[in-house]
Amino acid sequence: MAGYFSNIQETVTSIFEGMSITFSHFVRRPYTVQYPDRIPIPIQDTLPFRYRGILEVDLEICTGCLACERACPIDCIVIEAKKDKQTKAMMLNRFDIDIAKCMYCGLCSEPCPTGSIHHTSQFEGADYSLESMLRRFVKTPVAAYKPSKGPETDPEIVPFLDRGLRYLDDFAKPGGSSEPGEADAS
Amino acid sequence: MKDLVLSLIAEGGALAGVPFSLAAPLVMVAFGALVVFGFVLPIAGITSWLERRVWARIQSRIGPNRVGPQGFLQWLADGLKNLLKEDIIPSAADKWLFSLAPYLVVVGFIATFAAVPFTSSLIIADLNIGILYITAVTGIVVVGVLMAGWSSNNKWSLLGGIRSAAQIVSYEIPAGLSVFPIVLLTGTLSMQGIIRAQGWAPWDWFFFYNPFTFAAFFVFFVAALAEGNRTPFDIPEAESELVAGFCTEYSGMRYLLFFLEEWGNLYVIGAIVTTLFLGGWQVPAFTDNPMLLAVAQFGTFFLKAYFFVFVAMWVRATLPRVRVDQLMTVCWKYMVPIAIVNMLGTAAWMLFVPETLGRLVQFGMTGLGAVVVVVFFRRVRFHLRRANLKPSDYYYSPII
Amino acid sequence: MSLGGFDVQVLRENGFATEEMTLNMGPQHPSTHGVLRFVVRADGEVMTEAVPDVGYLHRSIEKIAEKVGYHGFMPYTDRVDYVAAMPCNQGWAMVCEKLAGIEVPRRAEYCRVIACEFNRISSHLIAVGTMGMDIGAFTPFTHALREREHINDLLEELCGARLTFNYMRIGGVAWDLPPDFAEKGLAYIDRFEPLIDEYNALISFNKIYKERLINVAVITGEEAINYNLVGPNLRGSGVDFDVRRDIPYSIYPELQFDVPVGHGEEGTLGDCFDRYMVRIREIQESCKIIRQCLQQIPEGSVLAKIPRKFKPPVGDAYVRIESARGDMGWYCVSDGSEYPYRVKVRTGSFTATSIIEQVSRGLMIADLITVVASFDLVAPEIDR
Amino acid sequence: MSLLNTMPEFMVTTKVDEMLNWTRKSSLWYMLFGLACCAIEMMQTGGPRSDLDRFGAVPRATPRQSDLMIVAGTLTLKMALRTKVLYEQMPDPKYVISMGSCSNCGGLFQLAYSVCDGVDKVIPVDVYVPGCPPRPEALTEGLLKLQEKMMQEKWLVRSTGESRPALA
Amino acid sequence: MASFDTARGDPKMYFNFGNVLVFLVLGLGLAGMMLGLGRLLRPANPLAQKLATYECGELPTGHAWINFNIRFYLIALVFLIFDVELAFMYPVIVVFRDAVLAGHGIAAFAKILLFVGVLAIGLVVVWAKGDLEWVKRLPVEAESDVREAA
Amino acid sequence: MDTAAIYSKLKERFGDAVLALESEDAGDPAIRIQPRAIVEVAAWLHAEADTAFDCLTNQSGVDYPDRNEVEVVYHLFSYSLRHTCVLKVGVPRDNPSMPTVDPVWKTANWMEREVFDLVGVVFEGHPDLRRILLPEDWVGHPLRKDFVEPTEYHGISTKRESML
Repeated sequence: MAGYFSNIQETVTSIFEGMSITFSHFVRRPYTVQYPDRIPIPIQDTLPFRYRGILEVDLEICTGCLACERACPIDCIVIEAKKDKQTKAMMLNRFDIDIAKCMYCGLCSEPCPTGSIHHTSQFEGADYSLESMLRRFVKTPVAAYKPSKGPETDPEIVPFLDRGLRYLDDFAKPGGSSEPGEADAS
Repeated sequence: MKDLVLSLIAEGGALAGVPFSLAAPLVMVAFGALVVFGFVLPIAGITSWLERRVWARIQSRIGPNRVGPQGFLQWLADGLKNLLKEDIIPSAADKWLFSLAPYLVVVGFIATFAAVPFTSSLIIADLNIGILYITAVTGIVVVGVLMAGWSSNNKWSLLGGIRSAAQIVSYEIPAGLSVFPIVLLTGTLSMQGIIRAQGWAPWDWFFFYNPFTFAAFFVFFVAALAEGNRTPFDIPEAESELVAGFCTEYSGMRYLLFFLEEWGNLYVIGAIVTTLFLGGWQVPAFTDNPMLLAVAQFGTFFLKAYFFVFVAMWVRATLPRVRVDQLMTVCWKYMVPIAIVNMLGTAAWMLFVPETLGRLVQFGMTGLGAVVVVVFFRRVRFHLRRANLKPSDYYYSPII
Repeated sequence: MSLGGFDVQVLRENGFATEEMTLNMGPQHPSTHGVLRFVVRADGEVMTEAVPDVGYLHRSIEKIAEKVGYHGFMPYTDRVDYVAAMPCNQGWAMVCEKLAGIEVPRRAEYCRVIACEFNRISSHLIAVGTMGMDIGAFTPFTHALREREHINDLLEELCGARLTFNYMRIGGVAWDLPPDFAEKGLAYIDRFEPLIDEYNALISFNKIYKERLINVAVITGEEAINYNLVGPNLRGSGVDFDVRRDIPYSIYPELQFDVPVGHGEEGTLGDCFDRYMVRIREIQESCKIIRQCLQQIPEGSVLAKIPRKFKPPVGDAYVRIESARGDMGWYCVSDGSEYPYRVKVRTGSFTATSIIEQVSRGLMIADLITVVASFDLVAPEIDR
Repeated sequence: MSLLNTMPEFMVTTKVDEMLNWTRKSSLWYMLFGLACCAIEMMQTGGPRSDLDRFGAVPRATPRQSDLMIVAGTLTLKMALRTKVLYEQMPDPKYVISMGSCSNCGGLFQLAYSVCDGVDKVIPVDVYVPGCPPRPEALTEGLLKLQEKMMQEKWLVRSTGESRPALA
Repeated sequence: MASFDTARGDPKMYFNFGNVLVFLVLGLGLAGMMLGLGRLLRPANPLAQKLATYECGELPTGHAWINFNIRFYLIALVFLIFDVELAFMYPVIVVFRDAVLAGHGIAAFAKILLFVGVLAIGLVVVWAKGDLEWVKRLPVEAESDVREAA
Repeated sequence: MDTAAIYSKLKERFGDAVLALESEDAGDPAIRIQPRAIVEVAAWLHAEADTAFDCLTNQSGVDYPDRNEVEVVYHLFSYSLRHTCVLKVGVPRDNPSMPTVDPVWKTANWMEREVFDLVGVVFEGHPDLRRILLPEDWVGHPLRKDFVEPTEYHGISTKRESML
């Protein structure tokens, strides 16, 4: 009999407590971020630097070393790089990334010597067909970047390289060396 | 209603010269259609939108806010969309029963509105058996739901339908028994009669009349929630168990009709509770203007009734659902005995408690109610403080 | 009983013939947590049998390991248990390190533990949230999701992804902690802890909720061990065992934390409520661990020197770690080449699913949902 | 008896069509169809931060009441057959969002022996959302993309060429 | 105080019930209209697969029309007894107030007690017999008996 | 108790049924058992007070085509004594069949089903030996090294043309 009434009492008090908690939410600010239009700054700008969004390649500083292609476990990067017989320069004929297949793991950008291939904070890429998700970065064959011996001076490349090296610096270095990954280029 | 017809066909009325036998059905249908399309449908729709907003707010979300201002037209979009959806009748189903079930559900729900009062003079049909009529008519919904569950020839639907039947049928008993104290006090079953027996002040409501009616209110409200398949008793459509319960196989408009019944029924529950326990449309006689008084009465009744709609939403956002056997235990082992005690207690109260003491108890109960409200808000404040909110985490406006 | 077949068994009760119903619960069902199927035979609302049918998410991760190599397999470990991917990362890293005998820098171990414990909280939040949702309370679930978003933000800052982290590497971690991570993490933990009380008041101690969980699917400690239940499911049955404490790895021996064990506080020991409460308490313990780690973390490098072509010596190793779903075993056979010869992941959900047939006999259909939720099953962990 | 695809194209009918499309896109009920990792992100999308409910999209458990199937996660061969059944049990008009790499084209599980490489091998897909898994905002963007597509549809108006609604 | 005025032949009553009838028809009309309007605008594309019974993606095993467990109907029986009892009580309840006012309240109360007593005894009996247990756990030996018999 | 001690005890008790102690490779040492003797050894290890292996934590099958052998590996753990042990059993590849340990550890039921499904070892006396992860109509055991992926399954091709 005591159990009977304590059951009623427990039910009433626990429901009362629960109702007071839910009521308190009427004066709490909703947590919703009103993507896409009703937000002060785009979501992309609020994402952390390390965010692994859609891959991007800065062809200006791509050395054509194929490290990313080799690192990708699922072969969603295809690069065609050939030595031009006349100019002796490495020419990039093709640099394709299939972002529909990509798993955004970041393994490709880790071995990149210059930070050319990197994840951006861009995540919007929804489309009506899969073909549109094939990112072809090389429109016309371009010469691969050749790291200069000293510090880079070309003003057109410096900003890219700065960004790229900053990106690389974020990765942990084996043994904790803080040197940029130039050593891995070979 | 009849007076309205008589005044319309009287000299100078809009229908002057039309015989009563013709005018009466005309006015009835016109007025009925006005109520159904002008009140019932929007109320059901808006309730669905509001429920999603209230729910969302409790869950730290916003809820529908893109369709129309503040998402207000969401219910219209939902309704029209379902109108355009393909209507599937599974090949294994019993086609006739499958098609008939939504009709029954809608009829059962629309018919209750005939006896729901709006103001002291405005009620479609002030039946002398009003409250009995409403309990009877809601029974049609059970048949519809059971029919839907059985005819779908789907196991989830079947389970949902049978659960629903057992549940509604069981909760009919405590709901019916909880009406008795009020009928004892008023000596009438008429909705208007019950309201007239109360006053505008809280201590004149039957809610605070004595401890037994106070308890009867809760029993009735909980039983009504169960009859309306609302959380914590939403086991017939228990989404996480039975997929969508009895309406698993229903698509498009047919599904929407069940949906409509559920939201619309909420208002009916609120209206009945208001009528029985909360003094209905009673307002202080502040003016002689009948129009103004009618508006005030309508507003009062509507707000009171809608408060319970809100409470039902709020409960839904708070509580988990019970299991089938627990549902039955709650009904038969807790609510039915309590309801019986309430009824006997009220009868004894009428016999043995002198009027002055009864009056004092009314004030006392009202005070008790006020204390409960105060304690409640202190708890709310406690939870807010415990959550360590920054000043910017508070947001009081309902609009976002 | 044949799985697809329909055999009617007539039960006689009071002389009336009633038929059994064969119900397919799943693969698409709101509360089978992904794609899990139960073939339920029910007499009315009471189940006479619920046979789990798994494999709807068998993604052959173990075979892929033999194709992608040691480094390349790391992202796949995220997908073994996507709700708690960090411990899987750690398991794989640890089994490789054990094979090759690699010493991991201490700072990396701290990073790993911080990440794993944050992930454990977010995983348990999903577990207790879906428990609420399956029982019909949607609000606690969304509140759990909201707190998860905060943790996701932190982990995103740490490793750039919200769910499939790929944070750890053989020999360490891929990224050091961001500069202000410690402050942010501590601030969040401070804010989060009182919310657990609120959560408990809202749902855990709700009478209806308790009634749904208490005395449902009682598993004794012996049964749990025999069926190889692990983690919170095992501790819910009163077995005081936690890999972090009893088979110490990483820096756990240096940290102060309790191992919550169910003790039948309401009803019988080993029921759904015990399993549930163990998770709630583990969230609190994880908060404690994170706080200690963030305060004690030493300076240093976070990645040992590992050759790009990683070739561990011939042999096989088995590593056990405490994932959010409990003791997770990683078995790796190396033949000395660049590719693992065989990888086997022993997961908690797999063994937990195997006991469902045993414990669900005679329960009601609604209870099956509770049982599934109380085991915190994650479909790919069963199927891999 | 149906008025669909019978009207000539002029001012009123296109306006009506637009309105019908508006209601349809404003009330996209999606089926709970979480398969794998993406299911968690789909839950988060319905959760407090992203709140798909803002656009009128609510989850439904049964295909009968859903307009949209969000295929969230890896589709195994074992599941592919069931997915087809479920898709076909949805009432017209129905839409499919393929969420994440696995359901787009098999993604990282193209190497697996038991995975169906892409949900489009089994059912038609309207919008592909890249990501592994796509973050909630990306799924929201996919939903908005789908809404854009829905607004272009013609229902009342007699349409030439490929029209989506397959009418009996 | 409005009393229970069931004056025979009160035209207002017929009028009121006429109104109720109108509402019943309106309900039917509303549902019919919505479904009819939808028929003009909705696609219809019935395929065999689409019309198959939904069972979580599996093909249904057997149909759902089976002899359901007897427990479900027992509740209905108990309900019937109680509901009839309730219906009988309405007349007494309604005139109770008048009886109290007229001074023979005790007698009326005794009658109510009698009715409720019968109801309560019924409840106690049902409770004691265990028929309120919505589902008794299946007796395990009964199951094995059947297996042996079969 | 470490593996060597367990090995010597086992050797003492079972003699030739216990083949060898393998501890020269990297990783964990293991005890190799005759397939036919596995149930007795398992039951003994489970029952004996100073071994008390009450839990089979992991059971996996590994295919070795060059040895023409499928190896079943048992990882045992004792909750009461907190020690571990690894048992290895090799069965011939063309006729991989061995007794089940389901009576000793219930968890072996599903684990053996998995080994059967993926590697193809038939466990005699298993109560319910069917495929567990793969569909019933699947052909082959995929974790065998010579497994060839089917090109089609119920009309769904399993290959996808790369867009690249």
